[in-house]
Amino acid sequence: MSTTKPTQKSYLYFPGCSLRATGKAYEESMLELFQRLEVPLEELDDWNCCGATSYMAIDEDSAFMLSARNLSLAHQAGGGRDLLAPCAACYLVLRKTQDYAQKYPSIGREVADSLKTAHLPAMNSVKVRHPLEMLYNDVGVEKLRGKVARHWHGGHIACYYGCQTVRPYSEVDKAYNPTRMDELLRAVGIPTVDYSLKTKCCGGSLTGTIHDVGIRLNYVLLKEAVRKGAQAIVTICPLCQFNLDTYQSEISKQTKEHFDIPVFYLTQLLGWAVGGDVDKLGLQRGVSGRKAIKDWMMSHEGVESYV
Amino acid sequence: MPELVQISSPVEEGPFEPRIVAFFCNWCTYLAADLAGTSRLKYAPNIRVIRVMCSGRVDPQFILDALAKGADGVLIGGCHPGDCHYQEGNYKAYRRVVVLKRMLHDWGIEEDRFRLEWISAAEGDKVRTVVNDMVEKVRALGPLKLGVPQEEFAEEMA
Amino acid sequence: MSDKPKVAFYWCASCGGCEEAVVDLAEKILDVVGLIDIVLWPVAMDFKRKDIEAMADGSITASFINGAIRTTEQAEMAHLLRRKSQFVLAFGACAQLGGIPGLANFWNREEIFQTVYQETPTTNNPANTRPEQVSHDNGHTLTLPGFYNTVFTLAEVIDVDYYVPGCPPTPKMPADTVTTLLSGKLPPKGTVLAPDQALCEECPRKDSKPDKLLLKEYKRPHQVLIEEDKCLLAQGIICLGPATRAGCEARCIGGNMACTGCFGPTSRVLDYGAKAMSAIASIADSNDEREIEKILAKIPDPMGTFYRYSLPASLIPRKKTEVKANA
Amino acid sequence: MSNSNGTVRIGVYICHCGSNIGAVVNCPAVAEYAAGLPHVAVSRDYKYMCSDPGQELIIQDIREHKLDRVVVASCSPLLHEHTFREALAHAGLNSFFLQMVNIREHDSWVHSDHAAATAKAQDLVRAAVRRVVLHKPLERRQVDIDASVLVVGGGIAGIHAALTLANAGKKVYLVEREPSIGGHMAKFDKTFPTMDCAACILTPKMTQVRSHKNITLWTLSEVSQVSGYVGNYEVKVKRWPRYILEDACIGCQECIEACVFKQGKTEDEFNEKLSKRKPIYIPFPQAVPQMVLIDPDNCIQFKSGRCKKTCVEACGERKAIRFDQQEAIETIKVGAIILATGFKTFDAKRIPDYGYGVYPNVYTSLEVERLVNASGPTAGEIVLRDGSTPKAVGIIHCVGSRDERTNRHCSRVCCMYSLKLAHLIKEHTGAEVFNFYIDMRTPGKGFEEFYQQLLNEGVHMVRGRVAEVADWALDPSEEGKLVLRVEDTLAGFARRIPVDMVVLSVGLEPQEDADEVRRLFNISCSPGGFFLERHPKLAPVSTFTDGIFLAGCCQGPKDIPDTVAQAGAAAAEALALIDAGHVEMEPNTAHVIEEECSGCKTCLPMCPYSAITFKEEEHHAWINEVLCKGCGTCVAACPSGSIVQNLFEDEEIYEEIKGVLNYA
Repeated sequence: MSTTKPTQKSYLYFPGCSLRATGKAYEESMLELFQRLEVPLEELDDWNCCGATSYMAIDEDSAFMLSARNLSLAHQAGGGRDLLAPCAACYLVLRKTQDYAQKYPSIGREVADSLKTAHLPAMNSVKVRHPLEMLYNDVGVEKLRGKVARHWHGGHIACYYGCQTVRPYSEVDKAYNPTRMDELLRAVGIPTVDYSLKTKCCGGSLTGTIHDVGIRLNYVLLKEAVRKGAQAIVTICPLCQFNLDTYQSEISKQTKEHFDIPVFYLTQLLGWAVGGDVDKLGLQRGVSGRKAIKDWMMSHEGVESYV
Repeated sequence: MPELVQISSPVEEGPFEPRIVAFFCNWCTYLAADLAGTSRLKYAPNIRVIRVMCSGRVDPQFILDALAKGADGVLIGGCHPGDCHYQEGNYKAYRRVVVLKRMLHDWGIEEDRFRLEWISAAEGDKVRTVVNDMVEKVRALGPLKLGVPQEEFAEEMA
Repeated sequence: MSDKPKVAFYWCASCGGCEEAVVDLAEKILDVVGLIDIVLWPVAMDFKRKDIEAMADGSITASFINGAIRTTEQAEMAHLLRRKSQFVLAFGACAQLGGIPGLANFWNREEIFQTVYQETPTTNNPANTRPEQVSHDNGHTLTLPGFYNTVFTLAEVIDVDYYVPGCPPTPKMPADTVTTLLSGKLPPKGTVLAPDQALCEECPRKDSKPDKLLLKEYKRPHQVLIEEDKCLLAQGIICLGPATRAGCEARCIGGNMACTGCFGPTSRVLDYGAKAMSAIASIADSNDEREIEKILAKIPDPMGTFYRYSLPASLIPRKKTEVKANA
Repeated sequence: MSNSNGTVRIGVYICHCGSNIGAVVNCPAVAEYAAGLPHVAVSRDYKYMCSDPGQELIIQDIREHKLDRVVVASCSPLLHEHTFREALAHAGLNSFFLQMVNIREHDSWVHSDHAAATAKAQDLVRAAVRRVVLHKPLERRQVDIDASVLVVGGGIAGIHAALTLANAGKKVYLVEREPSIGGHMAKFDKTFPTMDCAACILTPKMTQVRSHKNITLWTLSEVSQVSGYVGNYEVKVKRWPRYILEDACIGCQECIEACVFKQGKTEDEFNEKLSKRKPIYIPFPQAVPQMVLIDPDNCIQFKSGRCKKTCVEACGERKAIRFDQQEAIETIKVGAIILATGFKTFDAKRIPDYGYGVYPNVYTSLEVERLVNASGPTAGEIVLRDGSTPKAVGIIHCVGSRDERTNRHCSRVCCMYSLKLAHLIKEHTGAEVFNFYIDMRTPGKGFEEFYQQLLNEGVHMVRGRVAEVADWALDPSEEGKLVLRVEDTLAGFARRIPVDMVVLSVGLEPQEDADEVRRLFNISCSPGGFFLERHPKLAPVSTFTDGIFLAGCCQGPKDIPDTVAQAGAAAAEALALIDAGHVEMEPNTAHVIEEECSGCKTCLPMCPYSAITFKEEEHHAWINEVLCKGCGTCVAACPSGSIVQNLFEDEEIYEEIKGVLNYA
């Protein structure tokens, strides 16, 4: 148990582009949460684009190089610290780069050479982590339970895991039926519903390219969440959060069904539960379910009702 | 006086074609090679298989002899650890190979020229990949040419 | 000169130990001399090359040549003696197998000169002077033997009739050899004049060897207090007796030293080092790949251990020149 | 007989194998090349060397041209070496003066470059020619055969094989690890396509096994060790305690009634955990032996030692219940072994998309077999876990078959048993039944007719692999249902089909412990893990280990008729073997040249069969050729080159090396 450890293990933090833009709330809430949990975090110095999705699709080699540079920097940063990548896309690309470099000698050689020419050390020693898995394994359910500072008055939550954190690498959670978010939330007294679409597609960047398809996919996710009795959705990926949150009004117009539910980041809910400063959880950035967020989390009673 | 290596195989004409001598055990790797055949898997024609009952039969002298007589590489195929038809023959083979590899290194013979692979009767495809991979690596290394002392002798003694 | 059979002794690349074997005949040498005339023996008698050249071809009954072939001069003498002799005997491990000098085949001429004439700490040779086969100094011409890139066994240079193994051969062997030659009852050409069985046959410790001997650890002599009458392999010491031809009366074993293989292989073995290694490595006591590697890593310098006397006679007589890095 | 003294006369024969070799390797060129090699007196190429005329050709040449060595370049020696050795023998030549060259599996079938393939053939032939010169005349050793047979596994395959052998008057040991024989077949209700009741045809055979005087039946038993060789296997069988005295129990089952547990608390394995049983129980009504057993993990007496033992009271005078029964080891000697260890069904949890173990109303086909079975947990009623009757049922084919992610192979029986289940479900419940298939495979007698019949019965056939089984609904019609999402590849669009019950037609896989079993019996596996037969066509029930035969699904998925046929074949092979009374051993054993051996003992620890002993008086090693299996490991280790292996002598291999390297 991490709690029995004399000194809390510290981590390197790789923000990536999203957590500085659309996913700002993710970063804010995570930093607040980790501060409450006394988890030391240091931002990776001089980090660059992770090389994710589109890049990987257009020019795989460069994507690997970009990703490799980050890993190498993390290695250089020393302390044998793990690299924490909250954005699902960053996490996957970093993880994939390590994996492919090992599986396919050709890629491994290219990556190694490019690092050499850049006078950078090898990368494979660094362990890439995702906050969900890190919270579950290193912090642990029990510690979180012990840290609870607020009562949840809000509604049931549908935990939506998306695709990139659980497939193809199932280190963050089980590939098809992940449950760790549910376990963590229930531990801090936030009820979750059994949500069978938890790993189905959120449309990813389709909402931007083939809009109708993207919208349709999000509609299915929202409809089923509501049907299962959820009054909010929680995510661990900036893109999932963005898709599910931003298009609710548009979907409502198209389908004549009314959707207006909050779409949280896991770190927002946990941060709130352990008594995090509500102004530092990025709650104000949510587009949908504003009223629910206010009632549940920002209203006087909600905030002040300490355990 | 040792005989001189003379090469006249048709495979030799044109660009360098590696010549790999392989010792396959009767029960696993030879069967795997047969399976590769019945599955019509295509692989490099540079390999010449000599059948032995067990990889444990392979005397290190065979390997040196093959290299000395003009092979550019030698491949031994045996059953996976625990699978030997004779219970332990493949381990005996492994014990010799471990030391032989150090010796070949001292002789200045590149490690890619000598390989021991565990290939079960079910792994026809592994025969293909291993042979192709080895042939390519040896091709990259070029001919082994161990005839040196004799040729040199011929010239120096003249 | 009498009409006693004529015998020549000559040394090539060797340490002189083989000469000792002859000298060790001690008073017996007189009996030998009683039977033969020695026409050449640089280490003990003052005959010159021209004396031999003056002799009729085939007029020498037997030439005992020890040492490996390292220089052109040695090769020339070998050819000369071959021409003049009925029998040529490769005398001792160096002539038969290349011997200790043969280990030089891990380097080529250039590397050797580099070390000897430049790199050794005691060398002071700013002008980078190297021995030259022909050099001129105010009108005078000096010639030196050529230095081969590779050490050869005698049989690689000339046709050899018989082999007398050993580093050195035991004192009784030259005497026995001479008697055999004179007896007229000649073994087939190419025979090694020693029993065609491995040393264990005549080893005094033979019976102390357990039936199923496997080793968890290979030890070096300085790591153990070696018991006087117990099989050395059984004590973990690498003893090459099982792979080495008998005939030495197990003298090293008698001195509580492991056999290092100077008598070379039996007639059935093509490559001494490979066979010896096979036997020694095969008794590593494990069926786990990692553990096997750990156990065998304890064998120091396999080449030096298994090819101490026989590299030039092995299937791969010298290091491969110019090595490519692995792709 | 002449030897390598130059008087050798070799005949070389290059086989075209129709076009199998001829189309790639230039056989005439190879034959012409061989003709020029030293010692070669005759060199020919021929369409089919293994055919009678082909062999006749060799025999004629041996007689006319006084050949004393023969080289045949054709297929793998593992296929036809025996054939050609016989040919030599016919011509009065020692059959070991033959050397085969594999230019089919190792050449024409794996290379497309004709020139290179031909060159390779020449190299290999040259090697064989050099080698065969040194061959020595050898004789096969004869060993007596123990006339009894061990059959491992008591499913329909094992049962049929055992009965066939026993009826032929052979002693048979039938070893089954379950408490009863019957295997998977005993779990089925009906059998396709004839729909006759499985129990009705199986039970009589099971009881015959029990009563047959030539069969020793050991249930709750497992083979733990196998040593020896063809004709003379020594087998150790571990027998777990049943805690019942077999001779005393009459199968009245009063003890079960009397058990302190009023009803069962333990999941019933035979009913696929769809019902509960007591700690003292009988696996199923028709079980053989008709006898109860106690499961110590759940019996109070074993757990606490403080049970009222009402079962013992009920048994009364018979005193059949023995809590102190111990595990026992039986050692038997047999001449042949038949492996009929069967299969296991695919674990549907491995495909999470189908929700097995997540949604209660997703069943495996085997579970449904039990549901429809009159003696099953619901007495033949097809009902959901909540007791209701399904109105719509979806049957998904190829679950764990023909799938890159799980098993590549087709399990052969799923199409047909899915149709059978469709028929039974419709019959029992009148539900709408949807079959989701990739391809319909009905290649057996009466199969296609059965398929047509089902179509007429109005079973829906949807061609497409189901993407997922889920509980999420898009419209009211889907509420509370399981929705199958599938691309209907005939209709050409994606469908959502709501049903009440999903049946996963799970494929057949090798047994969990197939790998240990294979090592135990020293045989090989095919890709995919089923046991490897000696030849897919010519020796489908033999293995590469002489005297060990295969029957049933342990060799690969097959239906009951095929299994029974194969079991009969295996029994016949075993009979043929042991009725010969003796077996001929390959002479490729090793021997020590006594006068050369120095007695260094290096070889002794090399032999896993302890065939090598040290003769103290003569001071040298000696190899017992009966125990020697001919691996040659000791030969490679012998430091003074004093051990020789027949057919694999050092010199012979050196010649082969020279040969393949085209060494002058």
